[in-house]
Amino acid sequence: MTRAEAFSEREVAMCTVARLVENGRTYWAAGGGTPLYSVLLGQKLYAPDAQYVTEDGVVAPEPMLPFEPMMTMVASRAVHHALLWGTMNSAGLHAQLGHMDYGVLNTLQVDQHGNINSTFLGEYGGSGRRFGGPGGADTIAACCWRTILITDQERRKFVKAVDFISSPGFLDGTPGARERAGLPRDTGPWRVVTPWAMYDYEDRRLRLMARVPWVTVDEILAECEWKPLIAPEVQVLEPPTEEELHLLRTELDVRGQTTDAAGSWITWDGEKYVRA
Amino acid sequence: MTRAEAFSEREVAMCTVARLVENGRTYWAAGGGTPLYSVLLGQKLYAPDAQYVTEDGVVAPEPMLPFEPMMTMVASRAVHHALLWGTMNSAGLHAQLGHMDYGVLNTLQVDQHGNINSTFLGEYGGSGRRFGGPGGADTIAACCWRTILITDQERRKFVKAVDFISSPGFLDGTPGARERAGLPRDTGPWRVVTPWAMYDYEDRRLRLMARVPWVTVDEILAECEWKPLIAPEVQVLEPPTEEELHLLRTELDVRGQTTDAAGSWITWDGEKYVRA
Amino acid sequence: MTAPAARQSVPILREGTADYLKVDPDGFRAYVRDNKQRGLTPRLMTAREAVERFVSDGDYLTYECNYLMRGPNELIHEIIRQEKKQLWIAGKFTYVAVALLVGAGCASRIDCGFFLSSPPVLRALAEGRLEVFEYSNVIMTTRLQAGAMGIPFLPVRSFGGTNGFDHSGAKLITDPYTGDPVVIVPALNPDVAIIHAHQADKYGNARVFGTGISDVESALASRKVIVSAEQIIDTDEIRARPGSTTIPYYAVDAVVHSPYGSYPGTCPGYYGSDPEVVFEIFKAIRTDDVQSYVDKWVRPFATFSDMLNELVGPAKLEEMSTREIAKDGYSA
Amino acid sequence: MTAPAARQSVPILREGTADYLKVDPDGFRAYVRDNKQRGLTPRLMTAREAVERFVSDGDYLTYECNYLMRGPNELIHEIIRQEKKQLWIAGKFTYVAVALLVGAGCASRIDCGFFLSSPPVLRALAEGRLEVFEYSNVIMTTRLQAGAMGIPFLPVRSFGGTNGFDHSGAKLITDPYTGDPVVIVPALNPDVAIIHAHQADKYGNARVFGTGISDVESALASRKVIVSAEQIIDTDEIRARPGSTTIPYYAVDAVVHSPYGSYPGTCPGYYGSDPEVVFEIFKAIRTDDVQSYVDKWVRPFATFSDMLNELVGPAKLEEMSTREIAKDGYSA
Repeated sequence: MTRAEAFSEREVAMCTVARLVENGRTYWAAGGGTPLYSVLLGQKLYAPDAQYVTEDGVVAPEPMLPFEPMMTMVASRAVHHALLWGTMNSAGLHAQLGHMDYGVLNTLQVDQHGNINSTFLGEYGGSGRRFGGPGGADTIAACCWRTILITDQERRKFVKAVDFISSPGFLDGTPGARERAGLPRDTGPWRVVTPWAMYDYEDRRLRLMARVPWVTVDEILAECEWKPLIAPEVQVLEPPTEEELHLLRTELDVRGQTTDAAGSWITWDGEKYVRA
Repeated sequence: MTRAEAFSEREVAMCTVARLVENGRTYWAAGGGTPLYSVLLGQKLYAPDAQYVTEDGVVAPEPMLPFEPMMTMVASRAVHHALLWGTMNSAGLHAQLGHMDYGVLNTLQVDQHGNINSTFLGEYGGSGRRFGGPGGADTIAACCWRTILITDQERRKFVKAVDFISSPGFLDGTPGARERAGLPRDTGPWRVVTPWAMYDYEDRRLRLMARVPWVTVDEILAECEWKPLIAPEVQVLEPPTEEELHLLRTELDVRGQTTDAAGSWITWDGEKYVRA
Repeated sequence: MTAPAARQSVPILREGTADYLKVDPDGFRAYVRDNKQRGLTPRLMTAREAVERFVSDGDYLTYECNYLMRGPNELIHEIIRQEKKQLWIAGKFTYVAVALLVGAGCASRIDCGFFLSSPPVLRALAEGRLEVFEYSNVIMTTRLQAGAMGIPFLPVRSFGGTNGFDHSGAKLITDPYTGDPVVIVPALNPDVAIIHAHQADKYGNARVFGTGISDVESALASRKVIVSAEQIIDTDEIRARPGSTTIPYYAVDAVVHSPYGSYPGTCPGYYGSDPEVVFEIFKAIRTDDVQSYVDKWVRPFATFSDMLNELVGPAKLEEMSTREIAKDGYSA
Repeated sequence: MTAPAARQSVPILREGTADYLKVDPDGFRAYVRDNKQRGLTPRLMTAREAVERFVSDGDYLTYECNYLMRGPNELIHEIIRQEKKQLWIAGKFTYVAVALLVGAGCASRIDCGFFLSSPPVLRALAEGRLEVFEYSNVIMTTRLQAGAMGIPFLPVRSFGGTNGFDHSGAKLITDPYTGDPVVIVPALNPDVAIIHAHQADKYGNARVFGTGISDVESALASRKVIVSAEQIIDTDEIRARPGSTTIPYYAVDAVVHSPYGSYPGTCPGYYGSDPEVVFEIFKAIRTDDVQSYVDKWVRPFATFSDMLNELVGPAKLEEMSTREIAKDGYSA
């Protein structure tokens, strides 16, 4: 693996998630974009026996890459040579039965207990801004065993309590809160990944566990409206490799729609990584 | 149509049911045997646009006749050239949704309210005799709009109250009894057909409405442990035709397993039909 | 058999407070009995006739897939052309169609699974012309599944604990079998479903190839069902492969022959999308200018095929088909 | 998000009083998480190994179709050969298999949809060696459907008012949406399902052609799943037609290559039944002489194929295949 010279922040997040992908596990990737690219990146480089499904009920496809614009589900290249063509309900039921190990999704806003808001910023029904709704994320966050959340490292995205719980985290954070709400036992948030950091949970509360080399813990905390817990030892994440970026740029996000959507660029100045 | 010279009692019942079959209606025929043969007879001779389903979820097949022994469902000749191959649940759900006009079934025992027993004769769990259970008949009797029941004209089969309700008729006969038990509105028993007679219902109570020419109302009543109501005018049913019997014997019940299983034979003595 | 007085009960622990389409399984059954054609009578007609006969102002409408992917786009265009009003939309797994229908003035209520939140929708909300009720994609298809089963509700293991739950028709009850809390959601039986299939016969026996969202559920759950199809095939073809039938004829009220009926979206295995026009509709929506899209692509034409002939042309359609190279499995 | 005190409740109007397999959706999920192989690891093995590993005394067993029609007969014979005991059988849409398993001493409880009531069964009942619980065929497949959905129960519009209801695990509740009475039935998650498919790959991706009873439901609802298949095909073939896959690999624990595995019954589209042997088993059952059938057809042979070679022979099997002329639709 060759350490990369220049990459975007979104690329960092996808490469970080890709390295979490394991053989012999199933992944439900929400929508298209970042979650699906991260899983495909992990499968192709690190875990060839990782299998994934999407909301349209496709099981373990061998997609014809790259996808056409916005055509990451249902379209023939996306569902190509799957093991089974199902429906949204078959995807939901297989997850409900416990067959999906990991759910991978992204969001607008996450809170200290991993609750996800993709519906409304501000007071619901009030003067705030309406967004698209949970889509498949609610089922993924409820029924997959572990949830991996991808988002940007921005103050307004890390809050004490989301304005609207579109998809469940640990809800109010009390033991058994999910079970009391009817959700399956022993499920819930597992990781949050941003271009700067990776978080896990301690007693159902968000905890900073790792950072990229070019940002400090303080810089990360400055981009959290609500401060997460901090692990005794905050690990340092490996930067993207050229192999990862090549695959990402030539086969996955070829138009850069996802990776260029936000965030600045990082470059290697010969001694260290610096933000452009 | 040529009036037939000789036929068995079971053949009479099937021909009578066949004449009830209507174009543009759907029929769920229980199991194989009498109900299925009756529907096929009606479809082929009188109502080519009558459509049928069976318990294995086959929709409107064009069966390759005759069936192999006991192979009236699932087997390739039975489901040949259907419009859809489904499952038991698809059959049940289509009926539950109201798509099945008529259910056709046979039974061991029927009571004054059209309740059906195919489970146990005698006190359940006691010294009586165990039978096979409702099979598909319970769903047919619950969810098809109208139920046509085929049985033999025997005292022990027509009782005040069945020993065990395997499949629902009008239950206790009170208005709304089916609805109070959770069954769909406006459904229930419609006709009972035997080799000697046809019954309908008046205020949810069994009523003799027609007889074959060669038996009297008194003879029929003598073969009912519990006496049904009697219509003001008991109609006389037409005897089987040669066309019906030819089809029945050459394409449907070719081995006579169903038709010869019980009942005596009827012959034309030149002036009238007589029981052999 | 009269049910005895309740010996026991299970608590309703929490309830959503939003309006939802009335749950009435027996009413649905009566509609089916009185209106569906259970004989093999041809039901082939034009999109205009199908929409005139089977889509009414105020109907609850579900469409399968979406405007970009195997959408019933000829039927969606016809609904806009006929200026249907006050539709309540099942907004699941959808991007632009909701904005299109809201922007064109056809829709006033949305059950939200996911849709592209965009200026036309936000403006309608701000002006009080639009109500949104909160679900998720799978909760919406679960509601359709309950409707397709003829039952009043389904238990589900998701949705609990969300704020969507509070703004929905869901309930949290104690499961009488396990004693654990479980969410139930109300059945959805739309007034009308519009579905684009790859193939259908003149009676409505339809085949969908590839993945889908809830084609069968919508077809069985809806009172009125319009199926548009790329190809009309002979019933003998249907009978030759009964395992390939997706939707049975008795659920279907109208069949519309609709080649390239998903344009500008893709019909998987048959043709790819027209990316330029896809970007055009996104642009129209982002700039709150649905009118210009409708005035260009819908209103000037008597039929969808007129639009295809005059604005797209055979060369483009041919290119869309030849670009669609992932064809394995897209046949009966 | 703690649920507030119950504001309202759902009356339980009537309840069946019979034992039923414990309803435990979360326990099922935990079993899946800890035991199912979600990677593409081969799981091809012999019937002996599959039954040794995945069928235990006391298991709740469901088999698909029945001994006469696409039955998993090699696996049923192996269960008898290994003298499994105290099995609880999903007795739906079945004729002779229940009598065979009861007569061979393998089964002690039956959930009844329909089975051939016969001397071995009646004697076992009389001698207290057998318990029967009352359902119907569709209620049994509805229970499997609930199990396959990972939910604790399903509402259903049949079964109410019957005496079967009283001797089952069903309940009559007031539907919280309509206020009308509705029956709910408990989910069924068998310990083990045995299913005979036309084709499968070595991972368990399986194809069933023709009609069926509840292949998918049993496969998804059961903790342990053994699929036997007439043909083992390459995974590339599965991938070439993903719409033809009936059961996904991650539900399957063992794949057994089982040509003529439904003998003496039919595997529709592949071969017809052997009527003489079908009559032979009916005769054995009617005369309460299951032992003689088992001693002739099962016990003497180490494997099912030994039996086919020694008692049936290639000419007979060939004749069964050539007699099966209704082949339309029995392919991917």
